[in-house]
Amino acid sequence: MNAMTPLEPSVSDPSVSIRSLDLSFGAVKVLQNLNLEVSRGEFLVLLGSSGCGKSTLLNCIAGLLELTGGQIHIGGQNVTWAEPSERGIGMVFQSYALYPQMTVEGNLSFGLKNKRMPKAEIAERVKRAAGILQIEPLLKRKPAALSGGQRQRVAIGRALVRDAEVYLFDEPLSNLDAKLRADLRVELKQLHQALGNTMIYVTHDQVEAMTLADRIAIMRGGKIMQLGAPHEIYHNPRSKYVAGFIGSPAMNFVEGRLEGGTFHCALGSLDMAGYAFDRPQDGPAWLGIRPEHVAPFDIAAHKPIQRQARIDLVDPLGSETLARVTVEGLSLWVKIDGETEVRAGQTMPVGFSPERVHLFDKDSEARL
Amino acid sequence: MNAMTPLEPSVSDPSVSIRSLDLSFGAVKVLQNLNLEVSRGEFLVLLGSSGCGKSTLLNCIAGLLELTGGQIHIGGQNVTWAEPSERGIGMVFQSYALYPQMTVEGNLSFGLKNKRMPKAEIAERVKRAAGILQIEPLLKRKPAALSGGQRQRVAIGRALVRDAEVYLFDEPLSNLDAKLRADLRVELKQLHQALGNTMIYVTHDQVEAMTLADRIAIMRGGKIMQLGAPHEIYHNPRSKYVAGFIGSPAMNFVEGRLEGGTFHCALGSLDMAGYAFDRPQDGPAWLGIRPEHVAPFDIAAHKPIQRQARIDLVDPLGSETLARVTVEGLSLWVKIDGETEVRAGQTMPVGFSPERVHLFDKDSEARL
Amino acid sequence: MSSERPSRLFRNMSAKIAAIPMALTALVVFLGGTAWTVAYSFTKSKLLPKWDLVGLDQYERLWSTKRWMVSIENLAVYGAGMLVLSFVLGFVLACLMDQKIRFENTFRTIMLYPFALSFIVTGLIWQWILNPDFGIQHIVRSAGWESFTFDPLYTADWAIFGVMLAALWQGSGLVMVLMLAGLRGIDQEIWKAARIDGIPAWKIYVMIIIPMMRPVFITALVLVTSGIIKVYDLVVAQTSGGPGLATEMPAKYVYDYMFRAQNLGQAFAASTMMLLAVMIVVIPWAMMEFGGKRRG
Amino acid sequence: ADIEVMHWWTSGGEAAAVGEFAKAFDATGNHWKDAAFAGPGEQARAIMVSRITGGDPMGAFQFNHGRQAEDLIEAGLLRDITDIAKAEGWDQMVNPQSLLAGCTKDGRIYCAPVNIHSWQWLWLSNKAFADVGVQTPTTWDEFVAVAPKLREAGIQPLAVGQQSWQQTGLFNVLMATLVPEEVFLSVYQDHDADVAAGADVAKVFKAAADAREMSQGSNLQSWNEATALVINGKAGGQIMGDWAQGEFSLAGAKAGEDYECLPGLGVTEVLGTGGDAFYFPVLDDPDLEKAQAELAATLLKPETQVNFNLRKGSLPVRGDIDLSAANACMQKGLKLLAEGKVLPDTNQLITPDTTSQINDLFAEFFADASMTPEAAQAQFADIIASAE
Amino acid sequence: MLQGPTGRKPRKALTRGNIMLYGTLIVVSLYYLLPLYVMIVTSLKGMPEIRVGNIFAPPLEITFDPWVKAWAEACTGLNCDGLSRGFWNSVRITVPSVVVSIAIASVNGYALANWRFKGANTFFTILIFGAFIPYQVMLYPLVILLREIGLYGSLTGLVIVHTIFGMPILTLLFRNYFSSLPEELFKAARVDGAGFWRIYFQIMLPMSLPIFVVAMILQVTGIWNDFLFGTVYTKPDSWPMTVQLNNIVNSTQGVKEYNVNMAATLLTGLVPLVIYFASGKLFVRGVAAGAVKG
Ligand SMILES: Nc1ncnc2c1ncn2[C@@H]1O[C@H](COP(=O)(O)OP(=O)(O)OP(=O)(O)O)[C@@H](O)[C@H]1O
Ligand SMILES: Nc1ncnc2c1ncn2[C@@H]1O[C@H](COP(=O)(O)OP(=O)(O)OP(=O)(O)O)[C@@H](O)[C@H]1O
Ligand SMILES: [Mg+2]
Ligand SMILES: [Mg+2]
Repeated sequence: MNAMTPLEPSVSDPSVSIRSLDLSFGAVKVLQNLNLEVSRGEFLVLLGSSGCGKSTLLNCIAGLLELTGGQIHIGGQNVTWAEPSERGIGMVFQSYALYPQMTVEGNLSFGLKNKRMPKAEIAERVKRAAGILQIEPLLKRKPAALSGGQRQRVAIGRALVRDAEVYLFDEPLSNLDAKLRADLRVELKQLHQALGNTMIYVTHDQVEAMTLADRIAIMRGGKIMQLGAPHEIYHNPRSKYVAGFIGSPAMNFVEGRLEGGTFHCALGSLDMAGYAFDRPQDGPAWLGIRPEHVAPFDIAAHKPIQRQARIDLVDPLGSETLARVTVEGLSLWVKIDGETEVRAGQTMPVGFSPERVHLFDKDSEARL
Repeated sequence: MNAMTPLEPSVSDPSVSIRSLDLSFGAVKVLQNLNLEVSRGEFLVLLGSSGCGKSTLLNCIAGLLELTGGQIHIGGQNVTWAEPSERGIGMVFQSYALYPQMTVEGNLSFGLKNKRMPKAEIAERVKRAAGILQIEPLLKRKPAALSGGQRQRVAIGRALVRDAEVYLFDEPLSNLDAKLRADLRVELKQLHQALGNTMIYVTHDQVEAMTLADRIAIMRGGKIMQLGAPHEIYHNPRSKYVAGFIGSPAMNFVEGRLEGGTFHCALGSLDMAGYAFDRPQDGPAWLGIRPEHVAPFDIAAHKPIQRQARIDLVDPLGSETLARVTVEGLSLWVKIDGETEVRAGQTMPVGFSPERVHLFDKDSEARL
Repeated sequence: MSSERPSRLFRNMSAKIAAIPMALTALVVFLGGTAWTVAYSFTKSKLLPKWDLVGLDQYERLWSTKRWMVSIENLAVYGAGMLVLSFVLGFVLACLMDQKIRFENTFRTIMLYPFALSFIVTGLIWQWILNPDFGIQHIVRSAGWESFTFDPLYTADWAIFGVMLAALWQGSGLVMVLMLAGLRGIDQEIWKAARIDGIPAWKIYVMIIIPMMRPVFITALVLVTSGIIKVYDLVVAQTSGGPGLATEMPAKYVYDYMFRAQNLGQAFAASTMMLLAVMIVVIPWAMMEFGGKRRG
Repeated sequence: ADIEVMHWWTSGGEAAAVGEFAKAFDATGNHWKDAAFAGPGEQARAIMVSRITGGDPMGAFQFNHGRQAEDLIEAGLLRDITDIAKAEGWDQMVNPQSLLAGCTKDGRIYCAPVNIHSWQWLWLSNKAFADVGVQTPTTWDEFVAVAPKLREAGIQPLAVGQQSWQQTGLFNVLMATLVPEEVFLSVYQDHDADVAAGADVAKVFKAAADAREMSQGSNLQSWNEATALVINGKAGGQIMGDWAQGEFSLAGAKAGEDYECLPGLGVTEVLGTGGDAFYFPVLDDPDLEKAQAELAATLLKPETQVNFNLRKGSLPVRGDIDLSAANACMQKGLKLLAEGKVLPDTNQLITPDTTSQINDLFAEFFADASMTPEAAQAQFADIIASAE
Repeated sequence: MLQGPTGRKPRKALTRGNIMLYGTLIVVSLYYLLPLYVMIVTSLKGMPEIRVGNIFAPPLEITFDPWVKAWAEACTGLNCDGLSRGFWNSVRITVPSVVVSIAIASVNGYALANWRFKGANTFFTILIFGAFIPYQVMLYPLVILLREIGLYGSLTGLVIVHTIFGMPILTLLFRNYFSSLPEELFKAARVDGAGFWRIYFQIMLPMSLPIFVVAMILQVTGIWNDFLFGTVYTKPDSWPMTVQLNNIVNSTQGVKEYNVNMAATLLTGLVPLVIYFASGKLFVRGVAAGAVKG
């Protein structure tokens, strides 16, 4: 086998470690030379655009797909060829995969019965999980008589009742309402803290990612683009792709040239003093600034860089308002707090400081 | 039959109107005496907790479930007993329900072929929908070879290609990443504006609800709790349930008594001067305040009501930070902007103004 | 780290153990039996298999026997007719049965019951019913339609269709039940989606349901075709291959030579030809159908 | 000892006949363990052969005596009962002796013949002929002559089931009765293709064409449906073996009153001596061997023969017994036997393989009116030429 | 306010669709029932009436003698106790043969559909090929095989034979059915720690009731009606009921009693009929409803 060094520095005491993983469906290469180490007790969130291979990765870890190449270790054991049941994992499937002929209760207890757990304990655990997931009244129903969100909760419950060393969650909260989702987020976090097991969690919800994750892995086209703590991903994206992917609404990008610490673009020549350069390199570049870092109205006055903006479009979200504005012919999104009244057509000053921007090389899209 | 007047005032030119709808699955009553009018070209979002009957309502409108009682009119026609295909609807199913043996292209074009649309036009439409949904490279695949989000997009595509008078969308974007979701949100909005057809849209994403909806209907246990424009729902919830349901993180509630314009609670006696009473009524009551309306640090200084708070927990979301704080023994969530550094254990002043609070009766939970 | 790939032999052990009966049957019985049959087709075995080689004599005789040639033609006509008719009838009935009808169980049992009856007697009944002197023709004529003629079993050109009528009567119930089982496995959500698309019911069946039921159709196809190729009892009971050679079938040729004519060598030569034909069609098809990807 | 005996006599009358064997055998202190399986030919034979090759043979089994068992004998699977036959004096009393010849291979005897069935009978319905106002014919030629009359009256002249063994049987009856015996023998015994292609046989084929003509419109399969037509007077006659007798008596018809039976078609009064015989597989248990011997002996004892054949409606294999209880038709047969007017059965002369080729030929000939007798005869000669 | 149709659509019995639907079913049922009618009518007539009569005419004089005779009096050789003789033998043969053949084939089908392993397809292809081999051709090779393993003549041997001949079609039946079930369920069960057998029994089997019914229909009918194997591979003591049926119906030279034949055939068919009717409840709809989304 090819003795590669993993891309990421080895974490201490890895619970799951994935080495040079390759996976293809026929001619479609889905995962390519993927390396990942997850340490014991870590909560890792996988983020990535639809179809980038997140579910496939979870399936590989669970042993449900045969690898094309590479190795998987769980708890120090090489489990590349082990049975799913020998890997000590619990999994929530994106498609739920509920046992249709069993009641909700049967679905929850099936895995436990397989382990010959005493009846009383099974009942206990099922009750607890059902309580957390608010599905007690549904225990005697079959999946066909459940709503989408209820099915999803049963799918989560099936994983929750187990003592797994590693939990794999594939978008477990996507069909739940915000309130329930917030509740479950808290429950999951607590559970994770109480049990101390490793979690690998796929989600599209950035709030979920930010609040739950110890580390976030951003995937793209079967590769991991960046792996780091949430604030690092958010504040220090290593590439334009990651910068654009994380944050909602997405980061505003302005094309220009970096020359000796000054960024020349449609907004004029901006002095980048204060920007923490990684490796300053002159040439064509992108400047990125998040909507929440574009200060509107009076706050703009405190910022080093200021311009006049015309508001084109207003999206009031309640707690905040999004506005699309035009500045010097460029279209930018600005986040304004929900209490300020804004109307399309209005003009306002906007400003930002170089500390808050992100610069990326035009070609490699790597952070400068 | 019982000649009821609808709960909501009739809208002019209703596209969909639902009258005293009842639906039960055996003994389980899912929808109860539900009335709803949606006007032509309106974008109505259905919001509600998991299992409250949203999908069931869509299924009733589509004619896929037999009503237990009531009537449904679409485009002025009583379609209570009409076939789904006669109702001029397009629908995206929560469970996708793709045709498994057809390629993506087949799935999209099947309905059109059936209407004997010219081949060229079918190709045109499929291409357009595939473009919007970013599934062009997948057109030749079968659903089994798609990721969860890709399947969901195909399901949307199948509705999009049709010219329906009414579109029914059941959580169409739940499995998509934030970026794609934002793109599709814009596309859907534009499409809706271009075509001018009626949309009934179920979602759990409040941003989606707020940005897309002309009106939002909040459902609970098979009934509509409140129906109104997004800002109205957000700023003027008619009941504690609605207030708690909308907004993320959820509104903070404080128990107390309202007496002559003063609210007595653990925080002390708060003067409600400035609060726009609906129908002031003394007695036990709830005071609600949204996390984003609890001003932290220096902004607190401008608010009529101010207290000292200890920070228990910090959830940095990137663009903003959520903090759980204890004020006078009460636990509250506060939203702080993402740039301010906060740590658990720290103390800070918090403040809010009576204009921003919501008062609800203790028993009826109705707005005061 | 131990990165040794464990021996593939022990992966999925239970599955492999569970498949042992199948492997043994396939190898020992079907492959072994076929090889044995082929080997003895080159002998002049009579009542007992005897290793008395005669080269290709049996084949020469086989291909110069009129009955064999006619049997093949008959099989082609019968096979094509049965395949089409039993699939159409079986599927249409299954669709009707799937309409949440009342008395489903009764209707199903009625359609299936012929399958339970021994052909020795039902062949006779069909003989009677199709008999022009006291069967349907007789009834219709005595009801006043004097020129009505319906005597398939006694007209060489039509006899095969008379056999088909009985075969369909006996076998279509099973095809129906098989298809019904397939229909019951289809997710109701698909129906909903199709109804929204405004597709007429027949088209839903043709365009969506039938493709989804492909596995069941394949099962039915093998079931029906193997039944066609092996057709014997029915012909014996109903027409004894007559009138003339009009309903002779290859399988009947094999059995007749095996047990009645006591010419095993000839019977084996005939069955070797049948197996060869089957092999040429079935093996490449099965390899393609089952050898490729996991799911269709 | 218990001897398992396998045979295909299953219907009511046949079973009663078997009972006589069993009774006689049980009286010797052994036990007849009955294993009946209907339908000679394909299945019964398959079972017997399987049992024998499976290494678990029965004690005795029934076959048509003739060439069907040749292979088993050659393979050494059947017991040589020559000494029993000698001891019992079969060579003296079996009549006709050709029956024993059918059991003999290379000078050794392997089976015990138990009855004689003959094919050469023409059954005629008195009612049918009365209806058209003619005398019931007494010969085949008369029958052929009145056939058109019958047809005019809407009566089927000759009823023939459309199964090849019935059609071939009919042809062989014509062959045995319409031309001299030597022709029959040189065709079937000597496999002389020239004779088969010759003028005498051509006459037989002509007659077969007449029969075909007379049977047109006989839309039947099984032989007893045809018999039923004769019984009801809906058909003039039928050529069928002596077993048809059973149908007549069951329907309460009386020979001479309701129907006539013409052995040898009234032309050449001769009977074929087909019939059944018992074979004994080689066993390695001396007790059983002894019982087998006793069984073989018992089967041909005079009173066993009488009782059995009376019930079976067939003729006994020995000439030295009294069968006065038999009915009119049977008496006719007995008389012929006694006179030695017998022919060997085709089963004794040609292999089943040849038989089945001839069956195929006649199936075609009878179904296809456009097939000329000449063409059929040419094919027939080919088959005879290749017969072993 | 509420004018026009409201609430549940009334189920009209006589819609055009229903008339078509039930009309077709009834017409088709006539086709299936006509021969049955003839059989029943014939079985209730006396022989003289059958010889003269019209096959469709109801009996002038109903007699149950043929039924009694078929069940209890008809002779096969020395034994004149009708079908009743072989009944228990048939049960003894059918029950284990059906159970074993379905059990083995369904497990095979499951192993093939879900636990793919190398070489499986080759075996399976040979097996499918085996479906086309005429039984009779295999008769002697199997006799030799059973003799060599010492099972010739025993009930076990017969069960093996039925299992072997049922295997191609049944395995195909199950394999194809299992592979049309959502694969995720299988995956989920593996994650839940269920092994080969548990997945089979607890997940696959409950979802496959309709196909088990089909398999049961096939096997019960086939084995109950079989007499070739039942006689070739066992001793007369354990011959099945169909041997009696065959003997009653199939005597070549003896007298044919059509009424008894019909009664015997109908009687023999009763057991499968009961199975057909009783299995109706297992034809459940939507076996995998709610299992997966996609
Ligand atoms: N076939 C059924 N039998 C009994 N109850 C059912 C059936 N189908 C749905 N229900 C119940 O009806 C209620 C409404 O279901 P529905 O699918 O409409 O919920 P929903 O609002 O779409 O929820 P979600 O957001 O989770 O999709 C649920 O509580 C569900 O359990
Ligand atoms: N059986 C298959 N054959 C071919 N391609 C497949 C197959 N299954 C998945 N794919 C492709 O592999 C890629 C990764 O799929 P995967 O399900 O891992 O995506 P994902 O990251 O989970 O996406 P989502 O967020 O939409 O669920 C997708 O582009 C998908 O189209
Ligand atoms: Mg996925
Ligand atoms: Mg729903």
